[in-house]
Amino acid sequence: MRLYEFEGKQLFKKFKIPVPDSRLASTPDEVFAAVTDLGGSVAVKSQVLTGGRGKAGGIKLADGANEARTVAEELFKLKIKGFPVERVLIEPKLDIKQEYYIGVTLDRANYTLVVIASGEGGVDIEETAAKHPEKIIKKQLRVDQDMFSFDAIEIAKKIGIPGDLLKNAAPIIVNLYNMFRKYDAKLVEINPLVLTSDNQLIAADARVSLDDDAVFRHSDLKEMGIEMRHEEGEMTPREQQATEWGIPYLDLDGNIGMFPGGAGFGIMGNDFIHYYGGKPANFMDSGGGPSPERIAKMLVLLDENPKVEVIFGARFGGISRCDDFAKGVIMFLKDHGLSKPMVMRMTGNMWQEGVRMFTEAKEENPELFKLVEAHGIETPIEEISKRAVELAQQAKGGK
Amino acid sequence: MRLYEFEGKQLFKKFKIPVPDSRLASTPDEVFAAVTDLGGSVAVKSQVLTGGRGKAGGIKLADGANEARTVAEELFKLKIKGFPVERVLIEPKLDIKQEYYIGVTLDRANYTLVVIASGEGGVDIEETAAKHPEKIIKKQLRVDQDMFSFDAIEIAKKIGIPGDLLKNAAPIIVNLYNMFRKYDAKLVEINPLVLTSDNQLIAADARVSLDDDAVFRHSDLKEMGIEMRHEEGEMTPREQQATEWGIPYLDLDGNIGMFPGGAGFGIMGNDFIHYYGGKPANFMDSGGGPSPERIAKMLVLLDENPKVEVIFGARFGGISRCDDFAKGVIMFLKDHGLSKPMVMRMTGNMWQEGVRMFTEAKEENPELFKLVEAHGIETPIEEISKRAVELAQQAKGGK
Amino acid sequence: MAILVTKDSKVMVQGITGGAGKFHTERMIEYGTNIVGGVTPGKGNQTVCDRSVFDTVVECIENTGADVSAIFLPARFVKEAAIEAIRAGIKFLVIIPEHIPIHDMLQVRYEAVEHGTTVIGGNTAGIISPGQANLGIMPDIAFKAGRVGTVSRSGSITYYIADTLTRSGYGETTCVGLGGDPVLGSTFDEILLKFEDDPETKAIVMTGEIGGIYEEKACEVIPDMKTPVLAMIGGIFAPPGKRMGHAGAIVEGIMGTAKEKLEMLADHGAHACKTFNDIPATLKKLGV
Amino acid sequence: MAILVTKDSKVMVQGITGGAGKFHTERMIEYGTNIVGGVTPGKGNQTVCDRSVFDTVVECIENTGADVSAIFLPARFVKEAAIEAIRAGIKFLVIIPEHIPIHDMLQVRYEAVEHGTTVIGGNTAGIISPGQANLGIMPDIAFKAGRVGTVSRSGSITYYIADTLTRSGYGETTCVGLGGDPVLGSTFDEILLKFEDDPETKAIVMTGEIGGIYEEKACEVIPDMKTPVLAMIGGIFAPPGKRMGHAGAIVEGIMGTAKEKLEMLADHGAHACKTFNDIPATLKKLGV
Repeated sequence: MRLYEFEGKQLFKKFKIPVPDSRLASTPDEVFAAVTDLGGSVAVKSQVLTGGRGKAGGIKLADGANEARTVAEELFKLKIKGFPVERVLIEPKLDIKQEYYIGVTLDRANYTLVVIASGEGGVDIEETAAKHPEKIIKKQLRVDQDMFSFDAIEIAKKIGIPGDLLKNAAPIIVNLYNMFRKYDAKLVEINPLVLTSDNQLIAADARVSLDDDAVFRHSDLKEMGIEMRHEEGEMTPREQQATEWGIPYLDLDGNIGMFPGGAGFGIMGNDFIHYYGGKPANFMDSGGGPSPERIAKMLVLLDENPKVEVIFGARFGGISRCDDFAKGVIMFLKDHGLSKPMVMRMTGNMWQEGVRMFTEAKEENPELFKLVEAHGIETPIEEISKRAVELAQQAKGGK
Repeated sequence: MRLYEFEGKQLFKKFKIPVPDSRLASTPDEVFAAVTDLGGSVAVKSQVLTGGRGKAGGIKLADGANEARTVAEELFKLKIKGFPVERVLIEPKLDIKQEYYIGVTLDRANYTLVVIASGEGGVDIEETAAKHPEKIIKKQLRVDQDMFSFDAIEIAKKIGIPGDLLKNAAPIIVNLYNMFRKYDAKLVEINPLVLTSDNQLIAADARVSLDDDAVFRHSDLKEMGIEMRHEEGEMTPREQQATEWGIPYLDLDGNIGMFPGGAGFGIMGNDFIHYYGGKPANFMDSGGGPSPERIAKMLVLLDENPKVEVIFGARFGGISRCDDFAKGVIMFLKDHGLSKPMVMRMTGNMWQEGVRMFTEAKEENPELFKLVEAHGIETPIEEISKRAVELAQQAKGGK
Repeated sequence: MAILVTKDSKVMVQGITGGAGKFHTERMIEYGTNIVGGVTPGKGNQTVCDRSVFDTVVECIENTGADVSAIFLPARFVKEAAIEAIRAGIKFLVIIPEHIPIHDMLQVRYEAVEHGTTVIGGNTAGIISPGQANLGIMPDIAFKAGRVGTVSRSGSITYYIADTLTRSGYGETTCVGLGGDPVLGSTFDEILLKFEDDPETKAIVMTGEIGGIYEEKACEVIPDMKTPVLAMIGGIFAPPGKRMGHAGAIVEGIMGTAKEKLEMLADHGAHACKTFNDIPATLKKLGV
Repeated sequence: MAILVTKDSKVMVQGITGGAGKFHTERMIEYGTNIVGGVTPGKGNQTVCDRSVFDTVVECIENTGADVSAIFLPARFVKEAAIEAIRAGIKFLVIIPEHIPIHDMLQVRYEAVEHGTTVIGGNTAGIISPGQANLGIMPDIAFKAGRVGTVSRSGSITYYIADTLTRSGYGETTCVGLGGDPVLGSTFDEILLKFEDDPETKAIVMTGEIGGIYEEKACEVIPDMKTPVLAMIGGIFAPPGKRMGHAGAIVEGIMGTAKEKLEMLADHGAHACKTFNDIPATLKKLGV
């Protein structure tokens, strides 16, 4: 769960990391009022859940309230990597002497947290890391390990923070680390940490990403007005619908509707279709043990997608039982009806039961199943994949 | 720093340890109002900073508001181990099925925390520990170690908490442990943890003692209305005066005023006086590096104590410099004057300087020093101790 | 032989009284897995599938001799349950649930390393040593005792691989589901080395996927292994995954791209496969 | 010889730029202590008493080779400073300030044990190896190189004991101030064993007091020691100290009573002394 800059800064404040005095605004008039209040030169910063905001023109400087209103009008029309600008953060323009980078993230391969710092903060930190790795300081710590002031002073010194400011820099680093641990973060970044011309250290930006799976234990976030959210950018209407239904779903630009079981084959099935010359229309993940209702909804997403010309179904019943799967498919066929060919395979947990249910339902109403080619364990998935590609090519040819 | 029961229960609440619904009252009328509010049978519990309150008659049961007012009138007249009852806590009478004991304290010799539990809660837990050590469960944990629910379940099971309540008992134990760590406690006790007849576990009493030296990092205590305090019981006026001046001081029943340097010799000097047949009138600790002002105040406490017939002074200058010591003594002699004999020894850090200052001051005004026998490094402290006892005997004889 | 779990393993189920716990305990027992008991705090003295339930892992071990555990509990209770099992002396632990907080899994990993416990999961379908024991939620239909080991991040891929191995006559020694969560109890290299030590495992199929960070660690051990490793990586045609900001890019570097993973594995001596059908073909070529 | 600190020890001062730090650094240097540098974060490149100040302990060690440190800092900063020194490789650490939070000292102790560092204090007057090094706030006047080691919880008692030993011609190898805080970096038994290993220490005087909990630990080692131990305990005539509730009584039991301590020590082979004068008398009897 990614936080907006202004939310990240709320947390910074809580952890005594200095941030500029700022105002949030969602209309040009609010911007005008905020700048009237703050006075002087300001930065007007788009609040969007993506990086590269600066390069995309999402940050504007302005002298006084009138100019700020004018630039805000432009910003509110902007979309940055698909994210519309709905709010801006207004801050006094900082008089920058030096920019540093401080971040904490996970090193999953080594099972540690890692504090990263550099004397060259700002937008090009990744480039610095690639070209001048010696300018990047890293410190690994276990998640159950405290960071101490002396650790932080060592880091601050290495990135060139002046001696008389080491004692101010240390708590910023320690507190950023503490904030990472306290809020189950995946990433916290101050980029840049600005040294102003009057020798103040101040966090000019805040990038914070929390572990969705741990948000349940941070109910105080909600009290701070920070709501649980998904990190998607702009979604298609179908992705929006899937999200509402709780189904991980992504539109792609092919014509084969992917109806897989499990995320693993969801990803690999995509490769298979490519290998046999086809193109998937989507990614989808059924999740563990999907209910018949969910199965039916997954099919609705595909059947109602005009780009989908063939549906490719694969179910290997593990925690997801094939009888539930079959029940869902039958529910869909009965309630909704299938408008395009579907080739599918069912095996694993309770697959015979699933096949039996299909057979019975088909006997009862053969019409419902006229577009369905259902296979069991006897047909390899490669054959099913090939068949889907074949059907897709026929569908294209038929047009 | 010891907390009152009602303060301890405030912390319990914060840590989700169930406590009875209660009211605090400081007059019989407030008690009447509280019981009118709570209704039914209540316990009226004296709030004093000492144990053994129950045995001393500090807890009374009452049916209804009128009876509660009557018992409260009695309680407010009570002194328990010297502590006047200024407030009472009123709680609904619990219907007790079983009483347990849960405590967390320090095991300083092993540098651990230790959780202590027993299936036999109530006032006689120490007796249980002495007579039936097998009924006491102990679990050692390092202060940097989390306690887990499974640790707590093991403890709860061993003290006989019924199976269906293990899941309720576990968080009480874990949270008590967390509270101990969070607030730098020296001791937290739930005694008893009551199992009521309707199968609720509830902390019927709270004993909490925090580390004075760590209170600085718990500013939220003050926000909760829990003020820093000293743990003394009823103090003599002189002890009260000393406390106000920040001087650790205790009245004893002898006639030799002890004016030592450092706590170590403060204690051992007391033994010396006893060995030579004398009796000290007090304990005193100068603290590290006392200022001349503090030295003077220490002497005021002794000189104005009519029981003191001789003052026994010993200063071994370490962090405390003998010149500061001499300065303080001279300040006292000049500003206040000495009304009884004083024998003293001065050695260690800057002792020559101290002796020089004495000599000069005496030359300037011999009258001031007429009751002072000042020795330097050449006279052993045993001789000084003997001389003090001798002077004390003379003083007695002279009466 | 097999790795990590055999017919002699004494398996307990943490969360045995829950819906999923009960359902899969029954399935596991049906398969022949030696389930000896279960743990649900506060439900000691109950019985599930004829097995005793205990309040703590320690009690379960004392009474049943359990040395392996499978956790079927909501994600938020996994950390405590895992650490309880590890500290009590369980030597192999399977964490079935998904969405376990990352910071929790880090701590589970520390405890596991400290106590010498092997952990797989979270978000794993489990592990199966065909004909001996089935721990987790895998369907038994695809599996047959044989001579190839598999390790995969995904349950469904495990089933497909096993199905392929079974149908082509190789069969499996053990199939390990590493798990799909972002931080896992074990890494590929660790499991590969366990197979390397198993004389009956003649080849290993490892399947990773885009976004994972443990595939690369396999490259540290494959060059020195005697047992051939076949590798498949899912997501060759998937758009690149999201990065965790600059810091993530700096720490994890180019990790995570499926194509690069597969190339890197091939460079380190693994035999790259594209579809399941490539597996028996490669095994045949290798003379397994 | 001496224990813990000698003329070859390279001593740094943490908090060297503070008032007490500066004052005592000067005194220690005057005594001949080999002070090689100091640490105050943010004040690197300053100089105090001709010694360089560094921002971190690591830097100080790298530049001066320091292996011993004395901390002169407010109590609330001690935990970090101590752990910094311990992790940086300091082998002997003296914590002068008093009133260090108990939970902090527990953590310092864990780190010290883990890294093999000996810590004395908090609330110690320090340590002196007469004629070689004086670390802390002790006056040098009472001390003279000789053949008896002392260890005490109290600074003032240390001075009196040393004064007695010096005047009676025995002199001291090293005088260790264990510290007066409730939780200490070292226990009596640990220091006794260091003296036991020092061939020049012919006898040891340990002085404890009422309310302490480390005196009893001495009984664990005295019976096996070759070096005679003389023991004094302060507070024989003091009213009993306060107990930490029931829990404290259960954990610490009868610990803490001066009379019982002295009896217990005598029972374990220590030679009990009442006043300072008893010390030379006892030493004479023992033929030291």
